[in-house]
Amino acid sequence: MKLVLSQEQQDLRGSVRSFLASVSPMSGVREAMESADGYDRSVYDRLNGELGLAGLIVPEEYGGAGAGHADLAVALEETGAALLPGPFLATVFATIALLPERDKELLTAVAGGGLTATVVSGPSAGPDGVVSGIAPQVINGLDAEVLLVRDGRHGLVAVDADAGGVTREALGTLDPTRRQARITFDRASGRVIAGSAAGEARSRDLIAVALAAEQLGVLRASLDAILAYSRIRVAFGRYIGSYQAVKHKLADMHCKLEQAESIVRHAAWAADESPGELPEAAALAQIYLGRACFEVARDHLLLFGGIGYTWEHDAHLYYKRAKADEVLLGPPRAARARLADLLEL
Amino acid sequence: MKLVLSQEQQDLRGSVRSFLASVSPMSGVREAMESADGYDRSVYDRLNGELGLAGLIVPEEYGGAGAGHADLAVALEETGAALLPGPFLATVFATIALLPERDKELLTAVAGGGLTATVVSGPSAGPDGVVSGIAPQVINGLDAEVLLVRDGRHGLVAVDADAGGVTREALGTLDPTRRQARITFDRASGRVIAGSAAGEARSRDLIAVALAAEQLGVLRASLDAILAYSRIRVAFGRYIGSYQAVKHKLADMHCKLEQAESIVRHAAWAADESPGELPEAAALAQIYLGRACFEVARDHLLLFGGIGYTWEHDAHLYYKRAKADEVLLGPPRAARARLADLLEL
Amino acid sequence: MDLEEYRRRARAWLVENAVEGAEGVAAARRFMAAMYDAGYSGISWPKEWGGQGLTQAEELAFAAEARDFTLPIYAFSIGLGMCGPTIVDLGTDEQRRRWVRPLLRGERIWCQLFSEPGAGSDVASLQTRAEPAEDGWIVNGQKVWTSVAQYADLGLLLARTDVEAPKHRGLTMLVIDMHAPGVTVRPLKDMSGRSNFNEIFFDNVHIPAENLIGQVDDGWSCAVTTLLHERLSISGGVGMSGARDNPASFERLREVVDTGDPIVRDQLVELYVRSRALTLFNQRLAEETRAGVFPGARGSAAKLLLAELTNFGADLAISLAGPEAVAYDDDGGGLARAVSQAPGLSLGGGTNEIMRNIVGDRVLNLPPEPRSDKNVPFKDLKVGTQQ
Amino acid sequence: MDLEEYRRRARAWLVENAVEGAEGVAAARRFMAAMYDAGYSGISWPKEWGGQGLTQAEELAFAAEARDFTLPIYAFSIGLGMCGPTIVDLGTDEQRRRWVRPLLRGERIWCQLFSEPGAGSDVASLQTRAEPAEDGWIVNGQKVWTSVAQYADLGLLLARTDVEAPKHRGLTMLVIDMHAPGVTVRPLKDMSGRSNFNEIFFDNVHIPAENLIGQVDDGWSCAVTTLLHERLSISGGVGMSGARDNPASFERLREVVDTGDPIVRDQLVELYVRSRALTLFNQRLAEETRAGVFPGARGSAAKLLLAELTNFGADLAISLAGPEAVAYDDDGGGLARAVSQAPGLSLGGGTNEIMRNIVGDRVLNLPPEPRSDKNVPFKDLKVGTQQ
Repeated sequence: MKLVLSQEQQDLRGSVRSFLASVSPMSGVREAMESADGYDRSVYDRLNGELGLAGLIVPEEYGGAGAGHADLAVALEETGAALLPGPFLATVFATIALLPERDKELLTAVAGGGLTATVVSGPSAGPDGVVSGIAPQVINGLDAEVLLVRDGRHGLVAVDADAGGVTREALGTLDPTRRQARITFDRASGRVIAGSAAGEARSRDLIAVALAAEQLGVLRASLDAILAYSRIRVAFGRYIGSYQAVKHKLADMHCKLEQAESIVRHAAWAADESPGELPEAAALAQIYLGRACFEVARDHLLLFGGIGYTWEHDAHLYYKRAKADEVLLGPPRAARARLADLLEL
Repeated sequence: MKLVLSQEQQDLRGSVRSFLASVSPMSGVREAMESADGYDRSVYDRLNGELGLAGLIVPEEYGGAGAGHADLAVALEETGAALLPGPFLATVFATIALLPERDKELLTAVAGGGLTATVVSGPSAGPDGVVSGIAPQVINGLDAEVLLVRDGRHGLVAVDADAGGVTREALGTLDPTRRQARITFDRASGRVIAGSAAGEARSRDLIAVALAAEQLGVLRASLDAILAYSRIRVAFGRYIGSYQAVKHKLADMHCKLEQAESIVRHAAWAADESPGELPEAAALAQIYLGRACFEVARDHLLLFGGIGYTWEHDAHLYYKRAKADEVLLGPPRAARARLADLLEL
Repeated sequence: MDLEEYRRRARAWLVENAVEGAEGVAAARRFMAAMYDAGYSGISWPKEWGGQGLTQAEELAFAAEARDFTLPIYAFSIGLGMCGPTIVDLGTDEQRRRWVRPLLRGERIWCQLFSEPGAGSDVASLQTRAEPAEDGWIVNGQKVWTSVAQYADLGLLLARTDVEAPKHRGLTMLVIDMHAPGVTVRPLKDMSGRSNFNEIFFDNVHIPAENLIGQVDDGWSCAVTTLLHERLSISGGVGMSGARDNPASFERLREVVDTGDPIVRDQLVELYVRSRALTLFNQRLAEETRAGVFPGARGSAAKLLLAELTNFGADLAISLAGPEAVAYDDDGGGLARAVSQAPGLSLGGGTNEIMRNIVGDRVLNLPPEPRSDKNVPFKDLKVGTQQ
Repeated sequence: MDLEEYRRRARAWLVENAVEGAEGVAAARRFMAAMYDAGYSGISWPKEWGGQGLTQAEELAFAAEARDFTLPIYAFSIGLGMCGPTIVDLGTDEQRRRWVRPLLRGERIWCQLFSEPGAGSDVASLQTRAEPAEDGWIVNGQKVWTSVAQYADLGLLLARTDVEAPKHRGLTMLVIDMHAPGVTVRPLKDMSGRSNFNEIFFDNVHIPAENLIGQVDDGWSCAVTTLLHERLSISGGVGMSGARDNPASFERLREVVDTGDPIVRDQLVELYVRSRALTLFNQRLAEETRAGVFPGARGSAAKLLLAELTNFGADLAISLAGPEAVAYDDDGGGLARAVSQAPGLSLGGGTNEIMRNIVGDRVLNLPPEPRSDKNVPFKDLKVGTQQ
């Protein structure tokens, strides 16, 4: 088992962190989220161009870095902590879905950083790749250039977002830093990419782990923000961090962080090294991170006091991302029921 | 609705409280719980003789005081707060079961204070009153003189505890202040007391309310004990009650007390005045009091620090009573499922 | 007239007059005037200054009936709940004459100007200065979290008049004309995107001498009176109504979630239990109040519980409803709004921590926390945010 | 020898020697002697004083293997975990020679004498006095919560030598002979009915001068060393083993409750999630330790989480099992015992509140709480329980 970062992973963390701090600081996030697209394409392009993040887990034969899920988790923790808007996570999900099928065309395009994609559930496809039906909620559905429709019978079908019969409508979202869309397919033509049930199950687990890594970043950034504030904010003549009501709450939040990090590292390790342990580890990560991330983000907002309730303060952006992430892959009870099944309860 | 005590009820509370303080202080409770019988029969006799508590809700025509369930709740809150050992609660349960059937013989005997009884579930009876089967857990099963067997088909059957075919075995209990027994019936003869489904349902609700009233007393006494201690115990040069870690926990415990009292008063009022509201009110009381009472008793014990972990200190007696009471009528999920049904969820 | 009759007549009047859909400040003024003419404005306030001179019993009876209606008087809530009662309690007769009746008749809208960016929970550390000037004071500084300031004619201001004194002893309460030169009101957008609050800036604003409430440098004791009224007016309404307006309430949620799932059912039961527990507590407090036992600081327990319940409910609602609660069409988003507004209840009117301090200190009589800021000259004190 | 080989040999030795059922102090002494002879006692302790002079890596490797066995050395746990390391760190060479090897060979059992009835969380407010006497000290006072004192030959004592000094500056650490005249050991019954702890009374007990650890009046800094070893020895083991011994653990509970009920299943999932979260955190701390990053105060977070998990699990277990968990035959009662013992974990080795203070102060570097007791002469200080 490997629950601590290697030197290479620490370096990766450092470079992603300093890249985002300079290229996508919170002021940039706010500009992006209020823009028409909801994100800054040039940031996304530099993320892939300079850091090669889109191709991080793509095998080297397709032009990627061939890194593992433990490395991906390090990167996602940073994009989560920075509340990076745009299709990075959606494209990671799509890449994960493509990996078991080793689809050269799309993997190569993703690794090059030139293609955004997102996974779509709901519609069904025929063996000829013709897709019909409604996907009620698709993350970055308006941003993606390729829609990867997951059909239970025929595996993945890649549909061009501009294809005939594809209608995309923006939805309102709780989280202003991540857009979603409803996508309607009316006999839209796509390319069938063969898929196996085992591959699909593994993809689902890996997607849960990727999301958990982002949540770990959101959790950590929330805690760091309120820790810093509690050392400089004074009430009744004392720093608020010296009050037990604040200090003990922060200690409990730290306990959640310690456990959350351990769970994410373990799940990412299992993804790379111990596939048999992955399903349980992924379900655990989804359940624990979903709750812990929201609780910490909520408490961090409340501890900021009135200032945390303002739109101008960043606390609510973390709070909303945390809540939206908690239900991104379904209601929490679904993950809990799945873990119960895995544990043979 | 009536959620505050009348002057008469305040007087009743005062007289039961001062009676118990002088006749059954905690030193007496400890002696009693370590004695062979587990309780002091003379205390029980005086409780009924001097205060007439056993006959409190028995109609006047049978020699009782004809008081309501709101009055009973006041008395039970005090016996709960004093952790009174012995068959008082068991006999109250039996009285409640007898009330709808207006069984003159037993009600008169109970009201006179001369008879202890307990309700027994598990065994089944024939129409001739012959009882067979095992009651795995009966509160004060060794103390009761009459066993009221509740049979789904034939209503209540009163079996003399000394009757042939009745075998009683003491059980170990978490709560040292309330004994339980396993009772085996092997063709034991009893007297059938007709019973109705409606009467049985109401009895079950009233028993839940009676238990909740006891739990309110346990909760309040636990909170009072730790409040008093937190005003006199010093750590690091300050009274512990001045630390936010302690003060805020106590404030939360007080919030539970306020709500718990409101719920018990409402349920007892519904028992007397608004039978249609009783089932929901009783289920709410069972759920809320079970949890709140244990949580407060647990936190009170923990806040005492090391001294609260000793056998000599009373904290553990409240903690154990609270946990035993929480599951006395079944696992909490059963009450929650029942409330869901009542709410037509 | 007995209370039942009073209640019946109040209801009849409300049925007739509380029409749906009346919105805006003009409608609010008209409705207040109508309430005043009908004798329902300031029911328990002294007759001498414009009230009806009746008791808390009639006040509560009217409030109980009014819960079934939507009265369009939000703009007057601060004046009626806090500022007016403070003037009645602490004003001179001349001040009561000038300000109480116009408030009750809907002619003057009031706001309350205590909180500052550097003085939230710790109101007494505020920094807005009022310096003596000819025939009054000159005020400079900034306030925040001010409800209804965008409509307000008058403001109840707390300002620092002595920086040499310890923080509680150098404050003064003044009434400020919100239309005076130098007053700037700027809406403050909250995390849910609404602008229910404002920031107020004072740039050399003149306040006449006759607008002093109480004594110079004795503003803290005046503010305590105002804050007491604030807490009563918040806790008085808590948990008693509004469930149908809240999409995260048990009543609304049960209609939209999958109650066929045992886990969902059990979590709805939990929400019901907590909601009902608080409702019954509030009803018990109301019964006690009717019997002449005032809740005092126990109202802070109710406020704390309401804040926790609101956050619990909104959080639970989204977890139960799942993904569709956070990405929605134009007609959706109710639960997203609920979870975006929920923290407001834990922050406005005192944070959860402040409520627990109050319950611990004033209800449970626990020993106070040692204070280092009580006897230091304000100018030497650390306040606000220290970089 | 590489680590894998070391681990393999250790396991082989344990299989051979750690026989089940060995109980009592005599067996403990024999087993310690055998461990010493085999080179598994004091693995990372200095060779000079009787240890093996190996590294933490070997120590942890042996401990990892030992988890699968029940070593009968409970009576030596305090000596090995706290007293011995303190002597190694702070003793004179003469003291190390006298005490370390006999401990490692099972010849001397140690206990730790810090806590008092009036000084629990606040150890430094202890009142046991050590007054100078001919060739040493005379000790009077009382200690409490002392594990293994009933078997102990020696005790590590913290006593007050100067009541004029502030509380942290008038303490001295001494080694006391538990068989000396005037020492009385009385078992203390805990709430679960067990007597794992003792009260110790000192009535004019003489301690020779050579038993002084460190400097006179510098006992607090010595105690900090001991307490650091205590926390490491508690947190080192937490969450790593023992699940099968705990009837309220997920593994045991799943076998006895009704998993056909979806609510029960969901609550078991919650218990699994919390247990696994802590186990993985402990494993991460262990990995870091192996990599040379010592957990320090982060171990207090693990201890806090273990205490909370243990209480949560015992509470949940009874709620799931229902009435039969609280009234049982002679062979039942496991869950009742679990819920009776659970609070002990929140109290022993520092309360939850103390753990949160430590995490806040030392891990998160939050500003300290103002302290009023640091510079007052001890004799003027309020301590213990004040009627």
